Formats: sequence, structure tokens, C-alpha cells
Amino acid sequence: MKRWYKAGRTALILAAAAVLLAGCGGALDPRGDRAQDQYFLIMLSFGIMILVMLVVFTLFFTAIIRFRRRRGDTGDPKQVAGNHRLEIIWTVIPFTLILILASFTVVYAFKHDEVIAAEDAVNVQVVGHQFWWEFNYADYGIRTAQDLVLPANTWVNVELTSADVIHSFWIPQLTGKTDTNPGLTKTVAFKTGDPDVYLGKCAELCGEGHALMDFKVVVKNREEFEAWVAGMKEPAPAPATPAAAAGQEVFGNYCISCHAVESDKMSLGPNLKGFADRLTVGGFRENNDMWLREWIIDPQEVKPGATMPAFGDLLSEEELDNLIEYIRTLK
Amino acid sequence: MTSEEKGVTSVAHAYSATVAAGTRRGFWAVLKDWLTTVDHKKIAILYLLGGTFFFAIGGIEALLIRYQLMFPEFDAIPAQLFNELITMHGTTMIFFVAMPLVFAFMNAVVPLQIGARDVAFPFVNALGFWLFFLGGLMLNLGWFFQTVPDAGWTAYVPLSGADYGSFGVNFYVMGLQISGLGTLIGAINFIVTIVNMRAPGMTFMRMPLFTWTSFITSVLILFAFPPLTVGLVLLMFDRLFGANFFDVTQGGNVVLWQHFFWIFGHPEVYILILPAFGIISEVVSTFSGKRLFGYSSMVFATVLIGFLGFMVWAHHMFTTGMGAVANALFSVATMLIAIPTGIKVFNWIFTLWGGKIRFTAANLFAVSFIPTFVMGGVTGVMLASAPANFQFHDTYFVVAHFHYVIVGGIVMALLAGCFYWWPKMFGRMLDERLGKWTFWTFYPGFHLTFFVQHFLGLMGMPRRVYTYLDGQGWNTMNLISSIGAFLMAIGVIIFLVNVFKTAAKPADAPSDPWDGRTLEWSLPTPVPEYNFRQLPLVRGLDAWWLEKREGRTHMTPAEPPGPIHMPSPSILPLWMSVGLFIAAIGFMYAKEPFSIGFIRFLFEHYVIAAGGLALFFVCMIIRSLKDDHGYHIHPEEAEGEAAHQ
Amino acid sequence: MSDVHAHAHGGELPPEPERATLDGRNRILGFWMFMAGESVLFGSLFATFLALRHSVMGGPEPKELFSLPLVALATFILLTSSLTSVMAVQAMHRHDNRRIQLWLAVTVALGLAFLILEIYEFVHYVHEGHTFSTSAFSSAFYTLVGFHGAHVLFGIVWISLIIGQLMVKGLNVITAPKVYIVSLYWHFVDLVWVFIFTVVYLMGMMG
Amino acid sequence: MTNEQAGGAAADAVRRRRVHEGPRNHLISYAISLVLTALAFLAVIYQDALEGWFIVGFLMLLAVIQALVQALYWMHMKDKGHMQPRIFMMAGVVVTFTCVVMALLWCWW
Repeated sequence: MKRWYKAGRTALILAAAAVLLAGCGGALDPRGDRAQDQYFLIMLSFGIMILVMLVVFTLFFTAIIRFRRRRGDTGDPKQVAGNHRLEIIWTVIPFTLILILASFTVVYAFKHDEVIAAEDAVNVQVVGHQFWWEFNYADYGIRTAQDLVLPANTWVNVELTSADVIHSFWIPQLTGKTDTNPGLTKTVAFKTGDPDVYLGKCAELCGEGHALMDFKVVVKNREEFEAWVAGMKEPAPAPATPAAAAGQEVFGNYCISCHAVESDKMSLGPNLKGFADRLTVGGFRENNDMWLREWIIDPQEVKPGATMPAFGDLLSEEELDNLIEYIRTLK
Repeated sequence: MTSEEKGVTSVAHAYSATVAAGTRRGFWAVLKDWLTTVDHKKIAILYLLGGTFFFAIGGIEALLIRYQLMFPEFDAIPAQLFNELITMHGTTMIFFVAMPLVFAFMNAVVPLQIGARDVAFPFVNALGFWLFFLGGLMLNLGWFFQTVPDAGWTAYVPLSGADYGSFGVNFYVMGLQISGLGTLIGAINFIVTIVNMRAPGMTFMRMPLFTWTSFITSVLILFAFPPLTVGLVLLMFDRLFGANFFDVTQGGNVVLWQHFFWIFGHPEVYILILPAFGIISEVVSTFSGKRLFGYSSMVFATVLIGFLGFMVWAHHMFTTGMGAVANALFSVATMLIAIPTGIKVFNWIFTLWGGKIRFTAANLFAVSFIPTFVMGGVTGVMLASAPANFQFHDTYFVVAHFHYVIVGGIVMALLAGCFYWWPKMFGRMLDERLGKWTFWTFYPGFHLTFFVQHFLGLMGMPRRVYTYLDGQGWNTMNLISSIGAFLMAIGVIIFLVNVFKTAAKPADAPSDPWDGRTLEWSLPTPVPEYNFRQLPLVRGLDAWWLEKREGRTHMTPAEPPGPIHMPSPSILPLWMSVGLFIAAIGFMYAKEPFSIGFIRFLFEHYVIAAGGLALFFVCMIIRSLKDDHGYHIHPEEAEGEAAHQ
Repeated sequence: MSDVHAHAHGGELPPEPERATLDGRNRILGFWMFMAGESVLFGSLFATFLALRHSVMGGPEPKELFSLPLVALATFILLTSSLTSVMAVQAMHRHDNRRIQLWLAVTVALGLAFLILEIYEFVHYVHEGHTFSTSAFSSAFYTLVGFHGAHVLFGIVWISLIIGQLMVKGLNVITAPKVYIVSLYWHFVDLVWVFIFTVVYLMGMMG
Repeated sequence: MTNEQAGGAAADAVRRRRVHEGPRNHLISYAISLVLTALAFLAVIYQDALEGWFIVGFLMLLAVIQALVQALYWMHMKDKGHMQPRIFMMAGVVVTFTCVVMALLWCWW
């Protein structure tokens, strides 16, 4: 029975490994400098621990198989008080293993606490909100949300804080978590990988919408990044179509009090400058008209706990269409 | 035992374990007996019942959680309810299941193992139980008022605070304060009992390991619960009286709560696991037929774990941004704990080694504890590495880790303890066959549930998410995990069936069914109210086994028989706890706009709160003024008793 | 355990009546445990205070609030009451029931004086605009000092009850541990105050 | 019945001495406490004459000495049979110290 079970467990491990090899990201598919260090530490500790487990399991299974009471055997086994040599061995060997792991840990703990003052480093202030992310590029005068746009293979210093409760900023493939604490700031650095879209998450329970408080990290080439910065600083073009113009009016009536559409303005909700180019609605749904419409009609239905009021009852179908048309012009 | 006596003792299932002779009594008399008891053996049963009751609640919560996570974007349970479920599951399981069940065994076994007639403070012991129980009710009261704690069992401010928290968090704050007080005084009782009331010859280094671990656990409780109490008081002042400890706009600090919580919270995990270590040591040693390998290093390791447990709390907070020095220090300190823990694991294995192992249900759980706990332990060391922890933290890897330690460690040990000590506690043997069925459903179910969660965590699934999106490669593992959870539930149900089936049987367990080694097995079953007619003389480690192997059937007495002084039962512990319960309600609802003017008046002016506190203090004063002279059991009665064993 | 009863009734009191019975020894050791836990409780409150002591948020600064003569007087009173409570224990060791009551009564009186000073002080602060809800500092201040004040109040009631018991029941092996324990408690309260006047008041005055 | 109770002749002698001890020791402790308190107040009153860090250290030292004097004499911790209280109070102080260090290092930035 036990053996069967052990075999089952091995099969599970293999199955899990297979799934991992299929490229399902997370910390096991690191793309940035920090995440690669962390991956190394994970694998190092994992290796040491597998070693420990092998030794323990071998001894354990040998013991329980070899020393089961045989039928009819009623005598007492030999009473052993202990064995100093053995006891020293199993104190010293774990100590050595721990020492190895601890050395690497200490080195990386200091390394990962450094802020990188590289010339081309990008500085971003990250503010956690219930349940969305605000990204401020003070160097460029840009305020944006949900999509963290960064140049490739560059050091990024993020200054983390929160507007309400504690969130935790996490991009599994680029860097581990750091909490965003209200009233406090903490700056951490990480290096972006090659151009790609990485998934970012909130990793600290922050309320109803916590599970869906995702964001995207859009890593672009330097040139594309520069172009994005320039684009974000341009004023929004006047709406080209009458529908969009009508939508702008709706936006002005209902939305503008919370959502700024220029990247240099403070904004209560996510700043919508550049929304048309963003990857998601609400941080996790594909940015298409369907989800945008759903969101405006009833945000809580899409993302529980979202603080934006539902506009389904306030807006007519036509107003909704116009509004969406307008929002699509926010490049 | 005669058949007549069997009839008498089956009046009430649990009751019969401690009552040896008497007439059939009415329901109210029995109820009164249980509400006023100060007998540690009955309090143990109360703790067991209370813990099991909350275990059912916490278990259902767990199943609902796993049900919702079975499929991606499943909408069986809304987000808010899900947050309430995880909060209540965690809080219930730690404070109102693991703690009381540990206390149940401490109460049932420690006085017997050290050769004492009673605990040092029987009244305080009873008070500890009632405070725990009413604290647990207080926590769960939210379900009836439809406002349930929802900020996680760690209740991080400001999510649990005055500005962002729901009303339900009040139940958490009040419930944990009440039960925390109970736990604290319970711990003081055990420290004093173990220090002052050991039988002649029972030196510290002859104490059974379960007593040792209970002792260290009590010490940890003594020092770990005050910081939690302070944290809860601060939170309560913030929420109810407008204080600003955690309000950043008024200069408060949100990290302070986390420090207090974990200065308590980390020792708390050792508070729970150390008695589990003790149980495993007893069971493994008994069923291997060998004395514990490396007893003194086991004791040393226990003390060391207890000490280090206080120095590592910040490893739960690596991601709060404490800086490299703190992270490095706490990493290394945490890893060091692996060494005494490793010593323990090897000692258990070498206790088995060379033994003649009997695989009873109790030993099945105890033995399987070892590899499971090792798996939980090694992930603990992995988590201790701060930079790697940045990836592990708050993911399912952590969930897997602590469930391996808590379910694979503590619950397995508690189940082993149940099967091992059930005959001594209740006078009946649990069914071995059903016990093995429990094992073969629960144990695989447990691994199925939590093993895959390691990988979910590594793949980036955060904990405390009410749902997850499709296409991240998490679907299969979540489904497996949920199936495992249901398998565990089946195991638990089989166990409960076993308990009921056993309860229906006559109480005819032999006094020493396992060829035990420690003093509790030298006593007749059911254990008389006064435990030891004559205090035993202890002549070494595994005192009872030594005597048996020298051909004796009784422990050598250390004193002549004489009248035995017993404390009087008291209803005051219950009333004191009720007083605090009422006071908590009074404070919580002080600002509630009740529609009925009179009720509103009572709450608004703190009449209810003051009334509850008054009840508490008046009971306390009565207790102080009225001397408890107790009563005496005379040797003749005791003799008559002994004749039956 | 049978000796509990034997000593409780009549007979000559032993030299240390508080330790004459197992119950008495249990209570004393248990109370030490309680105080060990309490010291962590106060330690946590001190930690809170230290963490938040600069968060005055525009409210009055400690320097503007505190008055050293008042604190010195309170300290003197509490210190003296600690001495009188140890005198009560000495009287108990001499089996002098009347003296125990006398010294305990003096302790209660001094405790009351301390409490009145503290209440006066708090009322004064509230008038200065330093209320419980003013800032994190004010919350931490009132919680720490108020917690100590509550301990003083509890001690006063407790000692009074014990004086009553000594009057009614006399000094025996049941009341003796109570006198000893309440005296320990009172010393502990005084000990905490040593750190309060040092950390809260004196260091607060240093700005 | 317990090991402790089997106190031999030595313990009895200590007890007898305790009965006859006068209030002298306690009055001395009282005087020491008064002096230490007065020193602490004086240090703060004349704080301009000294460095800030020195006064803080000095105050803490005075408080600790006073606490020790009171615990050892008034609370009888110096006496025989107080091993357990000593161990547990020490442990309490260690945990307290931990809390305070926590507060100073990581919450007061």
C-alpha cells in the first residue's frame, strides 16, 4: 500500500514537472535579473531539501519495514538510550547544509535590497489602490494605470506606496513581492527582460477584488518606449467622429470627475490617457468593446469590490455606444 | 467490571469515563455536573468536544473554499463570502480547533503523567475552557448577524481597521481577546502544575516527553499571547473608541500590527506543534516497544525550538521592506530552527529502528507524521530564504507549507493521540478497523490536497484568491486539490462514525491496552476522580514500564493512604466568561442605531458593556471572598474503588 | 495534598504562612507567571508608545504637556506605597494581623492619592487639546499610562478586599498567600511606573 | 509531597531569619530608589548641560537599577526558592526587549 502510494506521488511529481516544462510561467520561468537570482535560490534550496528528504525517507522506510513486529514475537526489543556519535552527525550535517543556503541567502538579501542608480534606469512610483495600480513616471511627468510600460533589459526602481490598504507588488517573472504600505514608501529595483508582456499581481489580501487585482507589464524596445513616452505627453486629439464627440460629452458629464484623460493630471480613479492602447479592461479582461461595455454597465459584476459606480441605469444604449467610441480615441 | 456497573457507566457517553460509581442521574444533574466541573479529566473532554465542534465548522468552511476553487472562474461563492470563509477557516482552525485539542490532551494526560492528583488551579482551568469556548462562539456569532470577519486570519490593518474593515472584524477582535485570556491562564495553570506538583522522584529529566512539550508550550503561550492581546486591544481601540494606532492619516503605523501579530504568531505555530511532537514521541516509543531514542537531546531540542521561536517572527514579513539586515538576520535565525527539528526527526526514526513496531491505528498516524512533517519542514527552510521568499510569499506554496505542518503535523498527531489515549479518557477503545480506514482516506486525501499546491504556488497562484483565470495551467492541480479535500472529509466522517460507534459500546477498556510506558497507564480505567490513591514513587524515565518489567502490577506508593482533598465544583467560571461575552457585545454595538429606543439607550450608554464587566468582576470577587474548602474522599472509598480495577 | 486542610484549621502558623501549603506555593508561583506575562504585555505597550511617540500630528508636544513636579509627586507617592506594602508582608511574617491591615490601608490610601493625581493630569491634558483621538501619540500615551492606572485601580480594590478578609477571617494559611501576592502585584505596578516615568515623561521632556 | 516541600534544615533557618529580619533592608532599598529617582529627574532638569544620548542611556540605567533593587529586595527575588520566578521574569524581559527593539528599528523610521 505504502509503496503504491509512493509510486503515485512520484507520478504526481513528474506530471507536475511536465506541466511546468510546458512553459506555464511564474517564478519558475524567470526573465529578469532579480527573478533569475530568486530562481537560483529556489532551485538551490530545493536541491538541498530533496537531498535531506532522500536521506530521511530512506532511513524511515527502512525502519518501518525492517522493524515491524513479527507475528508471535512478544519479547521486548533492546532498550537504547541514545547514541552520541549519531546525534553529533545529525546535528553537524544539517548545520553544514544550512550554512550553504544561509550564505547565498545573506548575499542575495543584500543584493536585492539595493536601489540601482544606473544612468538609463527608469524610476516609477507605484501606488496600490483598491483594486487597481497607479504608475507615476515623475521623470517624464506621466501618470498612468494598469499597464506598466517599461524599456527592455533596463533597471527599474519602483517606489512603492498605497492609497488605502496594504497591497503587494509582484511580477513573478521579473521580481518577487514587495508590499505597498500606506503611509510608508519602499523603493526596490528590478531589471526588465526582453520585450514581452508580463503578468503582475497583487499578492496581499486587500479586499473583495484582491483576486483580480492584476496588471500588465509591457516591456518594449528603447525606441518604442521613447515613442510611448512622447505619445503619452501629447494632448488628446479632438474626437474625429460625431459619435465620439457625443461620447466625450457623456464622459464630461459622468466620468471626468474620477478619470483624467491627460497624463499629467491627478486622477481619483485610473488615469485613462492611452486607454485605447492598454491590454486590459479592469486589469485582467481583454480590452475589447464587449468587456468595456460590461464594465461601464456594472463594474462590480466584472470585478467584485470595484469602487466605480455602475452606470447601466444612468446611460442609454446610445450614450454607451458613444462613450465607448470616445474612449477608443484615448490613444 | 460487572455488568451492573457497565449499565451505570453508560449513562452518558463521556461522563462514564470519570465517574466510577453512582446512581442514574437526570439530565439536569448531568448538565450541571459538566457546567461546574473543575476536574481536569472532564475539562479535557469539554475541550475535546469544543474543539471538535469548531473543527466541524472550520472543516465545512475548508470544503466550501476548495469547492469554489475547483474550476477557474467558478462562481459558486462570491468574493466577499470567500474572504469571510478563508478568514474564519484560518482563525477557527488555529485558535478554536488546534489550541483546544492540544489543551484537551494536556488536561487529560499531563497530571496523570507527572503523578498528580489534580492541576494546580482547577478553577482557573475551568475558567480557561469557558473563556475559550465563549470566545469561539463570539467569533462565529458574525454568521448570525451576517457580518463576518473578512480580513484574513492575520487581520492586517488597515484592511481590518476602522476605515476599511467590515463590522465583522469586531467579532474577531473580541473573540480572540476572550479566548486568548483563557489560553493564557490555562498555560499558567500548566506551568505551575508541572513545576510544583510532580510526584516524588519525578525529576524534570524523568518527565515524559509529552509533559515536557506541554511545559514548553505553556511557557510560549505565556510570552506569546500578551503581544497578541496588545495588538487586539489597539485594534479594538481604533475600531471602537477612535484611537489612531493604525490610522496613517493621524500618524499611525500599519506595520506595527504585523509585528505584534507575528511576535505572537510565530511562537503560536510552535505552541501547536510542540505538543504534537510530544504525542508522536509517546506513541512511537510505546508502539516500538523501546524507550525514546536520545531523550535528553529531545528535551534540549524542544527548549531550543521554543527559544528560537521567539527570534524569527519577522520571516513572515520579509516583503514588508524591513531592509537587508533584518531580512538576512531573520533568514538565518529561521534556518537554524531546522537543526533542533532535524534532531527530533532522527530521534524518532531511531526510536523505530531496532524496535518491534506495532502498526495500530494510533501508530499509523504517528509514524506517517514523520515523513509528512519532514516535507513541511523542508519547505519551511526554503521559505526562510528571504530573497526566495519574495517569490514564495503569499502564494499557494506557503499554503502548502503550513498545511503540511499543521494538518500533516498537528492533526496527524492529534488523531494519533485520540486513538492512543481514548481508552484512558473514555474507558473505551476506538475501533481499530475504522481507524485504519480513516487513515487510508485521510492521509492520501491530505497529500492529494496539498502536495500539488506547492507547484501552484511556484507557478504564481497567490493565496486568498476567490477565483483564478483560465489558461494559467492551474486548472488540473486545483481540481486534484479539491478532490483530495473531499477525500479528507470522508476520513473525518469515518472517524466521527467511529467515535459514535465506540460511545455505544460498554466501557470495558483495559487499564493498559498498549503496554504503555508512562504513569497514566498505571491507573485503573476509568481513572478515579482523584487519579492516584497514593502518589507513586517514580524511579526513572518510563516509570510504569520499569515497574512492570520488574514484575509489579502497581506503582510503588510514596505515601500512606489518607483522606484526599478535592476542590469543589463551581459555576463561576461559566458566568465570568458569559460576563465578558456580554461586555464584548455591549462595546461592539454601542454605536449601532437600534430601532427600539430602549435597547439603543442601553447600548449607547454602555449599560450592557458595564453590566457584562460587572458580572465578570462580581464573580471574581465572590471567588476571592468565599474560601473553597473543597471536600474529602476517604481511604475506604478509595480502597473500594481500587478493588475493581 | 492533605496538608492543605490540616493547616487551614487552627494550630500554630508556620514562619512563612504564605508558603505553608501546596496551594499557597502554587498561587505564588502562578502569580509570578502572571507577572511574567504582564511584563510582556506592558513591554508591548511600551513598544507601541516608542514607535508612535513622535506622531503628534499637530497636537501638543510632550514637552508642552508634561509637568515634572506633578510626575515627581506621583512617583514619590507610588514608591512610598510600595514600601508600605512590603511592610505589610513583614508584619505577616511576624503574624501581626493588625499591622498587616494597617500597612495595607496606608498602601490603599497612597494608591488612591496616585490615582487622583493621574485623573487630574488627564483632565488637564484633555483641556490642553490632547485627547485620546488627537494623534497616534496621544492614543499610545493614554493607552500605556491608562493601562497602568487601571492596574492601580484594580490593586486598590483588591487590597481593600484583602483587608476585609483579614478582618473577618484573620491571618491563616489561606489569607497569608493573598497578602503576599497582592504585595507582589503592588510592587510590580510600581516597577512598571519606574519605566513609565522614565520613558514617557522624562524622555518626553527631552524632546 | 513535592521535592520543594521537603525543604531541609537550611530552609528552615532561612525562614526563621526572615521572621526576625527588620525593616532595615527595605528602608535602604527605599532610600536607594528615592535617590535614583531624584537623579533621573535632575538629569532631565539640567539636560542642557549634557549630551542627549548620554541622558537617555543614564535614565535607562537608573530605571534598570531601580527595577532590580525593587525586584530583588521588595519582591524577594534574591531569596532562596525563587529560581522559577527568576527564569520566567528574565524570559519576560527578553521578550519585552525584543518587542521594544522591533518598535525602535522597524516601526519608527
